[in-house]
Amino acid sequence: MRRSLLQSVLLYACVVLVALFTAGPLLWLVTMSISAPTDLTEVPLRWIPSEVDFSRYQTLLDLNDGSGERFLSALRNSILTAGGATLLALLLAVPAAYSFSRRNASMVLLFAFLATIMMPPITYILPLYSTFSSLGMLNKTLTLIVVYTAMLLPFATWLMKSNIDVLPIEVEQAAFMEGASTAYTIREVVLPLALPAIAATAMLSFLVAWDEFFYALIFTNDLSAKTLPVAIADFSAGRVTDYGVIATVGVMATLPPAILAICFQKFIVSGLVAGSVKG
Amino acid sequence: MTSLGRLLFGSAMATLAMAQAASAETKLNALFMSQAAYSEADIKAMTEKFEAANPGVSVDLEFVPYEALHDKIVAASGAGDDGYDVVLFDVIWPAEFATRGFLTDVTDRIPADYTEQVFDGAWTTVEYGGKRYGMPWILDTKYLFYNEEILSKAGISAPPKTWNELADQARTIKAKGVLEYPLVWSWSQSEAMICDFTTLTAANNGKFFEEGAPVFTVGGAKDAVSFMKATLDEGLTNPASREYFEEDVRRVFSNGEAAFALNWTYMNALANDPAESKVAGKVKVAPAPGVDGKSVASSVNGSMGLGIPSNSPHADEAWAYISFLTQKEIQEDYSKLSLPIWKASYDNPKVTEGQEDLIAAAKQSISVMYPRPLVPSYTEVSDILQKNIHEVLLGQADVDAALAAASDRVKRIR
Amino acid sequence: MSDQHILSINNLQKLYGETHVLKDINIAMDKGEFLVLVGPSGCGKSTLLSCISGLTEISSGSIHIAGKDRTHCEPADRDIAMVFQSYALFPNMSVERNIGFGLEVRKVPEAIRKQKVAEVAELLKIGHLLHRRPAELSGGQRQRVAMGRALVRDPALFLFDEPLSNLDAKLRVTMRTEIKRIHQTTGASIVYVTHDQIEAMTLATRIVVLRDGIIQQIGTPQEIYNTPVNAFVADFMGSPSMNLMRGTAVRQDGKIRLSIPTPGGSVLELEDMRTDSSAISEEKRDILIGLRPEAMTDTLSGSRDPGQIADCILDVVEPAGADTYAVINLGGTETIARLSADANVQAGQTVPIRFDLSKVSYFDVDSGARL
Amino acid sequence: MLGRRQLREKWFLLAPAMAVLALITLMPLANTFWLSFTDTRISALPTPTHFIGLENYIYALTDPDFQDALFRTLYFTVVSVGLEGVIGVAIAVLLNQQFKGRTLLRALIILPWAVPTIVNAVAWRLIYHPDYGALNSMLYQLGFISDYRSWIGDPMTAMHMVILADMWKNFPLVAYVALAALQTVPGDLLKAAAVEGASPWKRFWSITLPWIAGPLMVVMVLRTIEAFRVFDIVYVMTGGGPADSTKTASFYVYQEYFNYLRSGSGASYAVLVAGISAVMILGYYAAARRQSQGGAA
Repeated sequence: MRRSLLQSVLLYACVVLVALFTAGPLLWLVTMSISAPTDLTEVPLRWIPSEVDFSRYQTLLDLNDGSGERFLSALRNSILTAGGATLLALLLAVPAAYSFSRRNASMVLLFAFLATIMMPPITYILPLYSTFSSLGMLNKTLTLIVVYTAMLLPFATWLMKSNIDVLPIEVEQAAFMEGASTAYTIREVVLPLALPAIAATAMLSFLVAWDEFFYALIFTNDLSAKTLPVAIADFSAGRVTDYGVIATVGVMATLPPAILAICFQKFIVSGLVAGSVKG
Repeated sequence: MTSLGRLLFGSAMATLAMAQAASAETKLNALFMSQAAYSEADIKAMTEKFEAANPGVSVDLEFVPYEALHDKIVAASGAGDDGYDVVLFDVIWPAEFATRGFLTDVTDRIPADYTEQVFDGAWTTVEYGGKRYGMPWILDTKYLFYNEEILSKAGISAPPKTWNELADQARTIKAKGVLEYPLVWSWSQSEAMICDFTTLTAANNGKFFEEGAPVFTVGGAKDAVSFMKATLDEGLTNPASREYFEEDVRRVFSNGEAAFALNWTYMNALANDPAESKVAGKVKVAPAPGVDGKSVASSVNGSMGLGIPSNSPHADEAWAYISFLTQKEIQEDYSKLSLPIWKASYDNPKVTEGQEDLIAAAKQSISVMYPRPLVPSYTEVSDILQKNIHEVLLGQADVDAALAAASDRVKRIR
Repeated sequence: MSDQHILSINNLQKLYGETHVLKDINIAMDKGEFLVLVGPSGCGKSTLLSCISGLTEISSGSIHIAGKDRTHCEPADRDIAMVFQSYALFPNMSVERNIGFGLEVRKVPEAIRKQKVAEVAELLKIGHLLHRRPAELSGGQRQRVAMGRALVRDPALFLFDEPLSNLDAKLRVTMRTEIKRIHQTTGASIVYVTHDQIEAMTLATRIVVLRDGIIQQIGTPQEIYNTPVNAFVADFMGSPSMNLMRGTAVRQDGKIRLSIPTPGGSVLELEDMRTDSSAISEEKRDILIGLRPEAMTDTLSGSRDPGQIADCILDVVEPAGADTYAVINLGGTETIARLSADANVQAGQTVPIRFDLSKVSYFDVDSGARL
Repeated sequence: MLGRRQLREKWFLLAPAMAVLALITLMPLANTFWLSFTDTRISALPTPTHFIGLENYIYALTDPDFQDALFRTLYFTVVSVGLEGVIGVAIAVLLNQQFKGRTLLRALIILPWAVPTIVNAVAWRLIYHPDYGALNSMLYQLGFISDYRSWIGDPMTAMHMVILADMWKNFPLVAYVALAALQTVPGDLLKAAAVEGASPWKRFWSITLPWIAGPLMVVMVLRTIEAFRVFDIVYVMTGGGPADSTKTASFYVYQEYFNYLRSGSGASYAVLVAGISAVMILGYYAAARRQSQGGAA
């Protein structure tokens, strides 16, 4: 259908508005991170930095600097925690999803799975805290990995199930007919077919784990286990007079998930669609 | 996938390597805050000296915002060997921490002659039920900082002696168009606000509790809140004060956007540091004013101590570290952001030089330091007061109703 | 009993919850037979195949394959191979690995495996495709790979689940011939499911017609075609299907006299001299008269049987190349007559039609059973 | 269509996942439930705990501050998710049009969602800063305000500012799902309606929206459940202030646990919050069921 000039103008006005609304805060965050500290305390603000200053990034990536050390250990912990939990969750979710999809495991059970993560974390935090405390397992990356695994598991199972559902079952039956065991079939036939789904699930799981704050806040207390969100919360509430530093930490913490999200945009759509469009 | 795997594996190995390296020596975990008093750099420097003097002991430093400090100490109390070995705690917590057994009783570790050498106000910071749960480290109270230049611009020659005088001077400054808002405070819904409230209550001879029952609905406490509210209504106080913490106050004051500010010791050095402040050299400090017929000066006990969490497996090393940090010599070396707990230090030129007015103010303020309620449920009492006083400041409730509500709520605490 | 049978199914029942999907199935199949299970969709033919394969657990009854009771065996232990409708090739594996997968799983040494795969590929004329992936193959080639995977293990029994339904019409005919050729050269025993009755007729040595989970008839293609046991089989098998006209029949003078009403109000009268059907008595009764289209021709057709000729109105005329089909309303249904290609007729015309009653079938009006 | 071995396998395949979930979620859940009937407190000293029946619940239900926190949370949830829904769908409709730079805008839209919640909170706190915040500066320079305002220091605006920040991060999820659903709307249907003379607005309401309602419903309920447990953004942005105006239910329970150290009482609050969540989860279940049964897919 052809658009009239007025319609076109309106359309592009909307496009620009949406683009500004979406990108504005991000652009400002990046701008802050490279602005001179004095630019950031002008009233009214100076929108274009008087000089471009990347020194904060250098500082944050310097292990010998205090904030650099804090940032880098938090980064390491976040990568370990989110990566470990994603790996573990997938390892458990794939067989479970296969069971739901191909072995008629009850959907009520799957729903019970999902219900567990929908409960507010506040419901679990105290008993978990006491348990880990009595096991001497607080402030350990491993503990967070275990908790995050449980947190990611239902969602990963659900996504994988929805994706396995649409794989051609006959291929698996053929493998069975040919005498392959279930494990062999999953490994040699299902997994290669489900690779895109696994990538999507892994990515979404990683993002969720990367984002988690509440458990990390309570279960970690120092550089050895503290993850980025907690470190950022500390950073931003502490004695930081240069808001650019906070912005820089924010930008750095956003980069990994943002790159993942952009690169795997297609997967997100398919993952989300498989997940939420189909019940 | 493989490169990710390698990355994960690599990091895992690195972590492992770090863990092994650490096992060779005693490693202490120490928790500090990242606001007010000593800077991170100072604490690092002190710690390096300690490590140099104590081979085989290393200290990992953890800095969290004051707002997270209490919860971190509580949450880490369950972390067993992996918790903290040394924690910084606020004057308001020993009652609670002692009751719950989070802190180790160190009464017997403290040399008897220290009792005389350290200010009484400092000792109250670590005491509960006749026992000591740590060493005082930061002897602090809120002082009145004023910008001499602004005052003289408004034709004011002397700093205020009373709170009413302060309000008058602020009116003058505002009326002369020198500043839109002469006063700035840390009145966000936080402990910082309670400290200002306590200072004002002290000035008005107010009380919080009598025989365990809340009495802050009347008298000095009520006057304090009324005064706070009045300065807002009159436009003397920067309205954004209601979302400020101490660091915001320092920033606003350092930018020359306020004539008066109430803040901790550390601001004295920083507001006079040209790298940190636009008003360096124009900043003066005095004890917080008093109230005619009631007080000459006012101050809140905002001291903090260093203690050993009861789950620390390295109590001896932790105590050595605490003793090191709190010793007179170290405190004197780093006395620019935080004044020593030792009476003798206040006559040491190394401490007094360059901050004579602060020392003078401190001598007066420390003697009148007023405690916040020393009850095990202080955290909750404070939260209730914060909420209700904040409502007054935000114009959502009047003083009487808010304080009555707070009182009712405090009585309901279980 | 089952020694001589490659497959014998006894009293097989399959229920899904309350739904009876397969009822009392009994089949005995000889070695080397090409047994086709045919029926409309939902008749249970695929389920039956699935039961034979072991992919589906049966509710009761037994399945013997190659003389052994395999009722509760895993699919892999039934000595069978299956060709799926969608080919079910492993997309991530080469053609060679696809074909050799069963041998790989059974840990057959690689050398032997390669040799066997090569032999089968040779037989199927896909030797040059061994290193491709399924995605790089045409439909027909995939079909051959799927068959190769089945053939390479040389099982006692092959199961084919509508293997040609995904191919286009032309390729289907080619592959049909190919399957027939393979059957003839290898002498394999095959159970083959299809909904296409032409496939069934051309491939089968015997056909099993299923409907609603019940076996209607088992027989050679000729038996099924010429003597369907009921109106359903008659209607289902053959294309165009058998005309089932409603009329009356009565035995008179050793012949059966048939009356079929026409739309015009007149009645078409026919005589069946041959039949010995005892079900038709001297009492006049309503019946379904089954005549194949090729038994209704124009007078030009070269049939030697003079038959009986009656004038009929052609409602629709459909030239179809080799033949011309004409729709004639008889006995309340639209019947189809098969006229010669050069019959110069038009819709609306009244044309003399020759009725050949030598292969007429009679069915009960209510039950549809053959009389 | 399963053999016996496969039915046995069903449990083998599920067992590891179920074990982890039982340990990390079911046991704590049961434990929390039990705690809620006791007077347990967090303590490093051995302290006796007593079973006190419904006392905690009676206290919690008569606690006006908790009721306020619950209503605040509901308000946050409803407004935040409602806006996300409206804006998400509107943007999805926009993204479904043909225009130059569409691919770029689609990629751009996903970015807010990738921003970690804490970074989001920190970033917006900077934007709302009373003195140097971008919001004040921008509105001032554009002439919308004549004086800088205290956005998250004013109880009238604080919650809405938190909502704006939360919405900014989460609308992409709704937009993406809505866009995916929009792409399944049969063009013929819309063309037919256009031929029949239905206005674009009418076409949207009577064809497009009903068509995407199913998936939209599912994602919105999902977001509702998520929004109801909001904690981190409040923790970082406002700490519950000013004057408790942003103190949400999760924050309230957190305080009861780790500030006031009353784990028994906190557990009863947690159970109440969980109960409300459970009702919403059942709502989700119903929406998902209806979606998969009457599925447009």
